[in-house]
Amino acid sequence: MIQKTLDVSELPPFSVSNDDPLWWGQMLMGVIEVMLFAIMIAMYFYIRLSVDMWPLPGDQLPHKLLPTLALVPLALSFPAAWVASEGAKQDNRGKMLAGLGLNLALAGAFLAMRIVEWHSFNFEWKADIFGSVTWTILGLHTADIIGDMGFTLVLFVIVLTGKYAQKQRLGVHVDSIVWYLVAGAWFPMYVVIYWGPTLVGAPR
Amino acid sequence: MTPIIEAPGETVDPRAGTNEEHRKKLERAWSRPGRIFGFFTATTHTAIGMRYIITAFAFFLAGGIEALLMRTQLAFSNNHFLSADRYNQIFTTHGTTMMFLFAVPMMEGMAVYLVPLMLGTRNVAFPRLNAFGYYMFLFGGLLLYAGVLTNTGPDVGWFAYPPLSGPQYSPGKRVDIWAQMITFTEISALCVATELIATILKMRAPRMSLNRLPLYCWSMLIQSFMVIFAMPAVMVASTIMLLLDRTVATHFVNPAAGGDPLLYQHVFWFFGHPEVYIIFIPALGFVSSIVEAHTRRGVFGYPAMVLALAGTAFIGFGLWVHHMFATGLPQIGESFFTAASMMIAITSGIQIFCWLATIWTGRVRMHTPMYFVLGFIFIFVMGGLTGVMLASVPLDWQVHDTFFVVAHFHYVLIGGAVFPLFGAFHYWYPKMTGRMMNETLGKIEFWILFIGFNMTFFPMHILGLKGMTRRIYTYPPEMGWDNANALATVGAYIIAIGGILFIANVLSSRKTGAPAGRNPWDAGTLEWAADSPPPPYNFEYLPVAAGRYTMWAPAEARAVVTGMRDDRREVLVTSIMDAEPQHRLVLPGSSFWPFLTALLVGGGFVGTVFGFNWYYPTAVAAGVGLIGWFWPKAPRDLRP
Amino acid sequence: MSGWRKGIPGGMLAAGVLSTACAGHQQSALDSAGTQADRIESLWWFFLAVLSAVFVIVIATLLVSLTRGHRGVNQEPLERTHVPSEETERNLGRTVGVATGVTIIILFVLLVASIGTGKELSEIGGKQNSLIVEVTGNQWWWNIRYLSEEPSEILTTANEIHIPVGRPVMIRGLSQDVIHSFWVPNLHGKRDLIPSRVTTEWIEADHPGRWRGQCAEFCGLQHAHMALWVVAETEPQFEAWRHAQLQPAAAPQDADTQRGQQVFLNSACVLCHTIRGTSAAGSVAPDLTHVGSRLTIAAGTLPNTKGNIAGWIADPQRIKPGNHMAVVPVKSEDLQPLADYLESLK
Amino acid sequence: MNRDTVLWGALLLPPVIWFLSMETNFALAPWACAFGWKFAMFVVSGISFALNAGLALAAWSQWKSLGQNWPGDEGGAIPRAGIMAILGMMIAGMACLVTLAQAVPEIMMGACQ
Repeated sequence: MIQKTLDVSELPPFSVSNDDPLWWGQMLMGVIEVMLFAIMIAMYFYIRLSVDMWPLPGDQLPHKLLPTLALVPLALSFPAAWVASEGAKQDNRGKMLAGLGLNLALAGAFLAMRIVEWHSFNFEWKADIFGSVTWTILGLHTADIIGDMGFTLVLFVIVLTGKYAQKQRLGVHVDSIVWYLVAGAWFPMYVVIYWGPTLVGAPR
Repeated sequence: MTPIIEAPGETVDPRAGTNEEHRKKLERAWSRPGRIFGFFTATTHTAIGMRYIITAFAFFLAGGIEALLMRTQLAFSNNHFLSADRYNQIFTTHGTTMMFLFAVPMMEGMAVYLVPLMLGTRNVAFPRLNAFGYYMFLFGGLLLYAGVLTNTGPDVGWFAYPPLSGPQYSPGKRVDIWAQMITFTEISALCVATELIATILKMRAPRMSLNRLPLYCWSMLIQSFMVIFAMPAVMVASTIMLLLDRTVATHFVNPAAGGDPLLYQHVFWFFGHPEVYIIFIPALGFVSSIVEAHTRRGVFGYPAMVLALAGTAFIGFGLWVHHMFATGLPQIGESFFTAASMMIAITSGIQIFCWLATIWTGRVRMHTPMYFVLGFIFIFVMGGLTGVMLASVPLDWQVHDTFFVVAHFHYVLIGGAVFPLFGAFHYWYPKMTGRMMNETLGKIEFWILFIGFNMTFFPMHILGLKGMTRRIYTYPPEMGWDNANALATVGAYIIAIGGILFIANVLSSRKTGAPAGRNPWDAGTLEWAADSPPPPYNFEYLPVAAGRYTMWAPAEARAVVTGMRDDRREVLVTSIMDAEPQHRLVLPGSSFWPFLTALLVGGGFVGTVFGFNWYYPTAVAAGVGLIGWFWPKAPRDLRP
Repeated sequence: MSGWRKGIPGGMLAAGVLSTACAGHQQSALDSAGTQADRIESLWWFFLAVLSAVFVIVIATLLVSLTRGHRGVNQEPLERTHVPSEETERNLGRTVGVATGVTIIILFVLLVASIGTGKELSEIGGKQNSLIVEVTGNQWWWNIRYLSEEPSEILTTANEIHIPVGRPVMIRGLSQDVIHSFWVPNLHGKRDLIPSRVTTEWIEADHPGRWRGQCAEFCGLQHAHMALWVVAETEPQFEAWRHAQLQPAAAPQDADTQRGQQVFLNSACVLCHTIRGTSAAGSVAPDLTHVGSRLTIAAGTLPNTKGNIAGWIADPQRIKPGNHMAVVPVKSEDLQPLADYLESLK
Repeated sequence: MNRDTVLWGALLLPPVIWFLSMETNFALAPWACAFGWKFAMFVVSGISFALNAGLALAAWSQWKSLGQNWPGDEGGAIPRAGIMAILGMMIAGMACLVTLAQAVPEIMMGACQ
């Protein structure tokens, strides 16, 4: 029996673009993270509404200066990630290296500022629910930042050593998607953690 | 859009092995190394899917044995067969096993096996992630049973309400093991959900536009999205709230420091209710597949069926408070959930009506899978109707946490998921093994299971109304519960006989069953275009969809894809909506890294049961594993 | 105390009463004995009638559909696929549409009925002359307090609630440890008792009787043995009971019970239990001031007989393994006087 | 807006809108009691209903422009868009129906029950 055929031999192998299933996979991983943070934020407000004083007596509000300054490198890392992903699409090694390197440096600066800031906190996670929920949100997000920095670093090394092909370029492209989501998720959480108590902190 | 190249140049005959050279090359590209070591490198979806199915079935048997132990204990009043402590461990393990180690992984395993075949592709989108997910599930299950066998089984119920499950009232490692087991299985579920969505959206056969997607694939697409939205909640509930409270003394559920036990219930049930639909929606896909093959027609009302699946999924996220009607929340707030819980019956109703319409106008063939579908309709409708009762706040106040609820959820879960699953086993067994299952034995199995099931669980409705609360290890003789309980226990043993017959059928048909050929049921979807059992590459030539039921389309309307390379693992990526070919994608080959990474991460997670600091080496180990996993290695990956 | 016990060995009678009261209806949602449970029961029968009709219709349709165009296993189909005519499909569409519409209407009717009942239930109670009973869940027994504005009228007992017929009673639910659930199905649905929260529920018995209730939320090892009794009496009987319960414990009348009291007061019992009128003032276990008047001991586990009390004290862990009552070493010759003494605390 | 955007919108937005409105109303329950004021709940439900009805209408107009057929499994973008439009209509309609059902307690019950 002879059948009609659809010849695909002319189609490109790999596509460094949003058409690749990997892009969807990373998007969905990002959705999982975002969902996790959304639940944490919902929890934060649920807890806030179930107590009379916020923060609970004995806790001081975290300082706002350093975390606000830390938003600057974080915001600048978006264009860096974008440069890397454009470089990946155009197969431009220089752009990829610049984007990935810059992204790493800015994320590192953000992380350093956050760790410095932690030393100024006067509430422990063991103290009460305010400490628990605040520290957990910060801890989860920091773990995400470190995780994605590790991913970026590995790609940086791969590109630097030249051991890359389409597949790794695709990796660079989707790495920026993850970074947009991980870094972008911080902005609402920043508002909740640092401004939330001021905005909704008055005793009921 | 990439242009489609349609050239009648090459002629192929996908039916017979005319192109021996082509098949040999494909075989070489898609096979894993054969040694013991090679066993752990498998990444083809049929291999991983089969491992999921077998492992989940083993846990199903373990859960079934636990059920028999419980029924034996409850057979009559003041029984001393099990101690209170043992009983509490067993019912918790039973619930946990059935939900996390049987139902969800089984549905995932079936999907991992079937979805790529139904889509006409060669593997899932992320084969190594798939293997990793399987090993995480396996290790999670082993962790739980390691606990059970060392008398460290969880004993706080499968939803582990704090403060009972908190550090103060459950010292020891029992609850930690439970909570970490959840972490394992949720990671596994998320892996499968991610890869299934990517596969269904991007790797369908050319021209399989959304209106041609088999209903089973729709159900898995929708179920996977539910997993993505629901599983993070259980991560927050078990891994964050419960485990952190237990290991590093946070106060999420400690009322003394501002925490709130009800918050745990909200978060847990925000996962827990959708979980029921995560189990149930794939089963609806099984039923649709079986019904269309056994009525010789497409399911009536395709758009309505898709709507019903999607509606079930989204309304499913608005029901969780109906597990909390007795906690004293504002009644007006609770009533929103009554309304949503009742509305979800509409979507179930639409499906039942559409199947009835299909059977009404089809040419029904009464094979074993169809028996299970009919049994499903009978049992599930009853379970659905008791669900409507439970949606009512006042009725729920009476029957909540009683055997009425136990009866209800076994009607919807066994009736709604296990009966279709057994139907699916009988239906796809020829595809998976190349041989038919024994029909006579199959029908005997069905009747034994059906009678045993109703005998076990119907009396529980009455027991619940007569005041028997759930999770009690014994009851006094004056309560008048003895007869119904004895009946239920006998029923449970009858179910066990049905299960044994099923296993016997599976094992004996493996050798003695009639050879099945490619399409023994003359069904319409693409998995029947592959050999039985499918070779590691599934299809010699990828099929092109010629409608919703390509196998029913006239031969002249059908086509196959040519021009795919056969010397490496290539699959075709198509567009989301209309499945126009976009590019060829090279999938990774066999790899030991998923197993190794799972071993490292899993070992770390087991460590965290003993202390929070284990998370740090776990993170490092995971990093090492992932770097090894993603590090570019094979030179053929580098070539364009 | 109540006349029905006089002259008959208490244990036998208690056992007898329990077994006759327990014809399988003393803890049933379908044998309502109060306003609230009655409303819920009516709603239940309404739901059952409507939904049973739906079930019968669906299954009948299924069975009829199987008789149409049915081919046996061995009959090969005449055609591989079967495409019904467009007219058939249109008719099917109409039928499925109508069935869905009817489903929606039925569900809205049930929804309105359910919410109507819920609304009525929340409007019963809160009337004048009501009684407030505070129920505190403990692993695995119930502490009962009758609240009053008058401190001297506040009454503490355990595992047994007496209520006057026809008077609304507010159950104020608290928990000492984990989540429990208060459920006396003949009177009302259940209400969780949650640490650091207060939940409330109104009950009202419409005839005298005794009903059993049980903890409905899994609360640990001995969840199965956490029951309580609700005794509904006429107003004078209730007042008599309440008055008697407010009194301090009766002084022992004979040498045997006096010895029992000494054993009690000189043992570790006093660390956990209170007997008002004596030096025993522990607060982590049931108040025993009038323990002899109760129907059962150990939260509904055993009928209240001398033998059972003695057996319970001798080895509580055998009867209710894992419960929080410590084994207090009592010499075997002291056991009988101790049980006699506790039994005498009417 | 191009057709596919509208079609995806009608498919994906109704569940989101409904979910947010339900959450808002659930969170409003204690406040409605404290202020003795159910009006806010009606507003939320009304907005949800209107938005979902609007999406149903948008999907319907797409369907109309596609020829108002009940498409089967024909190949090509038009029948596929037709099915998506029908699904959008039905999902938005379903969201309307659930919103309506959830308005029943708002109408029948007092704010503090």
